[in-house]
Amino acid sequence: MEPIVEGFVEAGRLLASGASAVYEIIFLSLRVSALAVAIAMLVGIPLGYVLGVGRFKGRRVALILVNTGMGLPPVVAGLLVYMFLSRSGPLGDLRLLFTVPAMIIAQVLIATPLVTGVTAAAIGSVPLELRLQARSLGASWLQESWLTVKEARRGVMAAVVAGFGGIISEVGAVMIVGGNIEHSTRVMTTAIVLEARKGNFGTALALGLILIGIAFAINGMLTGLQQSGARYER
Amino acid sequence: MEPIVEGFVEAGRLLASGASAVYEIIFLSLRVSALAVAIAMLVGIPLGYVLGVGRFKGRRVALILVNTGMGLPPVVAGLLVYMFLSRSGPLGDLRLLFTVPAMIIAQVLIATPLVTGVTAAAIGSVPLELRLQARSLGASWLQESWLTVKEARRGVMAAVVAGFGGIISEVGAVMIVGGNIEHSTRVMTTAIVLEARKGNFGTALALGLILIGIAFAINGMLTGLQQSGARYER
Amino acid sequence: MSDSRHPLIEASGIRQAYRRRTVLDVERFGVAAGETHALLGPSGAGKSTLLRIVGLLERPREGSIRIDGTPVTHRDRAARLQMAAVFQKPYLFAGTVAENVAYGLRLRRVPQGERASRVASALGDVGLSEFASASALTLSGGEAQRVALARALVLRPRILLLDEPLSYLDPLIKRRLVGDFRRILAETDVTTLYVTHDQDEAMVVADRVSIMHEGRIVRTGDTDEVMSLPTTDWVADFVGMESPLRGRVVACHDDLAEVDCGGVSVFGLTPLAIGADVLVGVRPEDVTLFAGDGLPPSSARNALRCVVDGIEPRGATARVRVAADGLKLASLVSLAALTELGLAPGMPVVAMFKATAVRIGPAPE
Amino acid sequence: MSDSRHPLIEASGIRQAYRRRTVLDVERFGVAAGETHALLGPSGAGKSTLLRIVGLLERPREGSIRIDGTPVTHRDRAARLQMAAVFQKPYLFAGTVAENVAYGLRLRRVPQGERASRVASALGDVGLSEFASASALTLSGGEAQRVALARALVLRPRILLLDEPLSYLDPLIKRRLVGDFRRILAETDVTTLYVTHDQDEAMVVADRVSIMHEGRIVRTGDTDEVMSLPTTDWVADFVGMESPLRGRVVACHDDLAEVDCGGVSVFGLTPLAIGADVLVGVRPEDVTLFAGDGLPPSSARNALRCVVDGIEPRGATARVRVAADGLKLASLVSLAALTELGLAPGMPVVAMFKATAVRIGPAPE
Repeated sequence: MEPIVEGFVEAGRLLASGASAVYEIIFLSLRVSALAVAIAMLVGIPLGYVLGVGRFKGRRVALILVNTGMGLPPVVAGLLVYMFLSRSGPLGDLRLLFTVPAMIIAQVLIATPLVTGVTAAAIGSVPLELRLQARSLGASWLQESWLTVKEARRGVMAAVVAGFGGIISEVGAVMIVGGNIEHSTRVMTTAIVLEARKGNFGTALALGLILIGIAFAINGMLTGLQQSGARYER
Repeated sequence: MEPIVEGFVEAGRLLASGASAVYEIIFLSLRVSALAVAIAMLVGIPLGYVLGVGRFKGRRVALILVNTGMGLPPVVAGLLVYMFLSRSGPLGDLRLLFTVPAMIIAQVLIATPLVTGVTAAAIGSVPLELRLQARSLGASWLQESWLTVKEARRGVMAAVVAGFGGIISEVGAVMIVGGNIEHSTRVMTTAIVLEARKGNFGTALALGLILIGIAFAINGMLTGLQQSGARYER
Repeated sequence: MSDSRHPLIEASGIRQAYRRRTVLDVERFGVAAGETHALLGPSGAGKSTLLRIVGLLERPREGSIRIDGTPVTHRDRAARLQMAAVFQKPYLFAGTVAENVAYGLRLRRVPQGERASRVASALGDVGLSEFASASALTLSGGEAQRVALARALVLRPRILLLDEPLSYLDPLIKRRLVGDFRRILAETDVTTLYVTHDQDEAMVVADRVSIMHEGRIVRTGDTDEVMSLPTTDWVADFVGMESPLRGRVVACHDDLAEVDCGGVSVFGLTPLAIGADVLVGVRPEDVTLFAGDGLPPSSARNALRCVVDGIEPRGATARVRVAADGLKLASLVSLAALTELGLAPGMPVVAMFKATAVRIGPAPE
Repeated sequence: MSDSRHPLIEASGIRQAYRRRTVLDVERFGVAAGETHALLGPSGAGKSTLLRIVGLLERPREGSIRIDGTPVTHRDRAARLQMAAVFQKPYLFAGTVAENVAYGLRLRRVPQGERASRVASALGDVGLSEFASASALTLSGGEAQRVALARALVLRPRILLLDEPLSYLDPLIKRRLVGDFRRILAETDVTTLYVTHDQDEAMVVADRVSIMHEGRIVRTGDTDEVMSLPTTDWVADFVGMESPLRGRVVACHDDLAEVDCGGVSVFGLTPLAIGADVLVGVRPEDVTLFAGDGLPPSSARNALRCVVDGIEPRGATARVRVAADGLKLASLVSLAALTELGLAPGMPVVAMFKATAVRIGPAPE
């Protein structure tokens, strides 16, 4: 047990001392994933609204695409982004490979289908009659949509939280496109893999504890948000 | 675009030729994840049944633990297993680190909470009245349980499929505890990361395509299984 | 079917289909200004679909809607702003009760001061003033449905759409609310379209009734006429009567007409002249049975010798079917009377009913 | 409350609480062999909880259940095997209709051959023979509920538990099924506990009724007595009557007793002797109103001069409340009669009812 205990002690020391190397990694992780989820929201929430609300031609195809995207293994998403950004790839001239923007692009690719899909489900669970009710009281198309999003707000928030949760703890994609370069593209998950394999349990655990903390916070939020489910029962 | 096209051509060639290196990796991935999900089922389905069925002391705590487990970032699960199995760890004498059993242990740790949680939800969605109905027709405790599981079978199957899906495309944990050793512990996800970074798009894509195929099959199954939802409405 | 009043809202040639299955096929339907018009029928008859189409909440596959004679569509927001709806479930929005009631007023940009006073008065009308600042999601079913009614009435709509507003409530609460609804609708004098599957509810609230069956309107008219003069076997069964009775006016003494119904004479009040082909109806509630075949002393103008055909217990009453030659009637008999008379199928009885209880109308071609 | 018959199943001192809120507090409750006993009350009264406890499907916090005088608990499978239940919704299991009906027989290890013939005959009883090999999940609501009934009856249970078996059905289907249930229950002669919130349903099917309110049984007795002799204002309101009428027998001529109710004489049939304190009840269905205050010619023994107190429309009928001195009655009047009489609050009327329609019972202390 000794090395494990030592690891925890070292982890506590690193976190308490504000060791800049550890915090640098944590802040980069948060920055990358927050930016990625923000972009995913801009695309995913309107798209999810449209998919959740109604029947239209092409809706089935769009839903299949979203589902496909939600099912895409992140490591494959990373591979695809890598191929496009690689020196000889179509976007190679942008020289984005092994940079923060590349990691953001990969995470946007992973998070957007998640945000879209969960938003669509949340919007779809608002009964048609509630929207008819608003319409019958004189709501315009825009006012009706706004009310629907407001009624589904917990589900939409859950979509965003789930999207963030999906990318903050992802390893493969950021490792491929970011390259795990120190002081540049090293995020929590890639750092944990590296430090663990180097035997640096202290650093790995320090980052792991923060990651667990974030995961639990996300979990707690999702549980809280889901407890509004029975709302339309009566 | 040229290198991407070349990559796809090479991937096709590798898959078509039955190149043993690629298929060795694919079969190892499937073997590890299938074994892990089988073990997760043995623990997760009975546990999920108990949690889904009823109120008892400690149920809240157990549910929180399961939720926590579902939220645990896989890379952290890998780190914990690594620490326990490392030469100086409490189980270091077993010499399991960087072996297939180590990967299975990590994947069991990741899949079990998933199988348990989804099973509990499926069992919980069988109405109490259906169980009372069976009981009122003379069912013993065991007969009632069996009927409940049969009625929730699609949800239980979804739990197993979701558990398999969660581990087959995971990177971090298997990379930490398996070590990505050629001909020994190299699985699809870790191979994709490595080959991509080496610029071997052909091999990476060949594995990626198989992984996508598996992910889509899982996705299709889950969608199909979820379409039995409205069953108790009337 | 003719109505001298100007139809405020009318629908023509309405057809609707979901997944290629026709669910609605209504040639003509209108609601006159000021009336409460009930759409009555079993579930799946297309009532709610017609309400949503007439209310411009859903686009029909075919057909047109006119308000005051002007064609409108679901895109005409100005037309929609003249209406308000209450559905089966209250569908309150997240927020307080007062915010819910204020929703439509805010959409209409009614100024804050007026808004507050109208919300307060609407909540007073439905007896929920003290709940104004409660969260809408904490109310009981009956309270929530009254808030939904206030939310619609506060807009002072020209047309009120009520889609089974009471069907999800407990019988005790329902009994109280149906009275409230009747009172409020009468006081506000709003034109109302009221969808229900419950005949008693329709008879309590409606001036006119349209009965729907399998997507079509099979009968329209004044409530009393529709509920006591069925035109087909299906309608008769649905409104709780026996087969339609056809006859011909053979004599008139002042207002009192003698109608020959296949050899049996029935007396009733009608302005129709001798020789007219008519439909005749007597509600089971108005038919009293007496044992034996001697005529008891009574002021009732009609006394028919009949034979008991069948008895269906209905609770506090039983529905007794009787036949005299080709004429079939039903009578609602209390359990005490059923026991006292010792009724059984095959027994001879006398069915009595007053001329004032007989409804006579022109026979449809 | 006294019942000479042996109670097949009885409960004593039953208390149940969920989340520390008491939902049931029943001192004594019994169902006699062969009877159909209805538990009647508004939703939330504790009816279903009592049924589940009596049916050994749920453990009460306190109290005991006896079958044939022997104490049993929810762990006694032998006791449970004597019962079968049908709930609000059919809750059919995945599989065919025949497999559903066979479920309990398989649990009882009834041999294949007998099983098949009993399933076939049970499906015949509910009129669904042709659905035997259909998937249970494709049936309509009414069909599914009949399968649920067959699934219970095929076990030939000693005790049948029916928990609001008709409440989720369409009115038209419900009207048909309540008759079917009555017939089937009468034919099989099984002891039945029937939970419902619908008085009419209870009156159609039940020999005896217990009315529940807020977790307690507030009235038990023969159906007719419970539904026409309310003991408290709440029960009276629930069964659709006015306040309980108390009186004293002041004269007897043969079977006909004269009861003084606060100065007003009511005549009815009772074996109770002069001087007895009694409850008196007349159902609104049995009271006829006449305009004015002259007495019309009639064979009815009771004719009381009253004043109209209030009118509540109920659909095809209206409920008219009248008062004579301290005595209050209600009368169910058809709409035609309401119009003809021109009834309005404050009008003098004569309320008539036969001595046979008057129910007299001993007053509770």
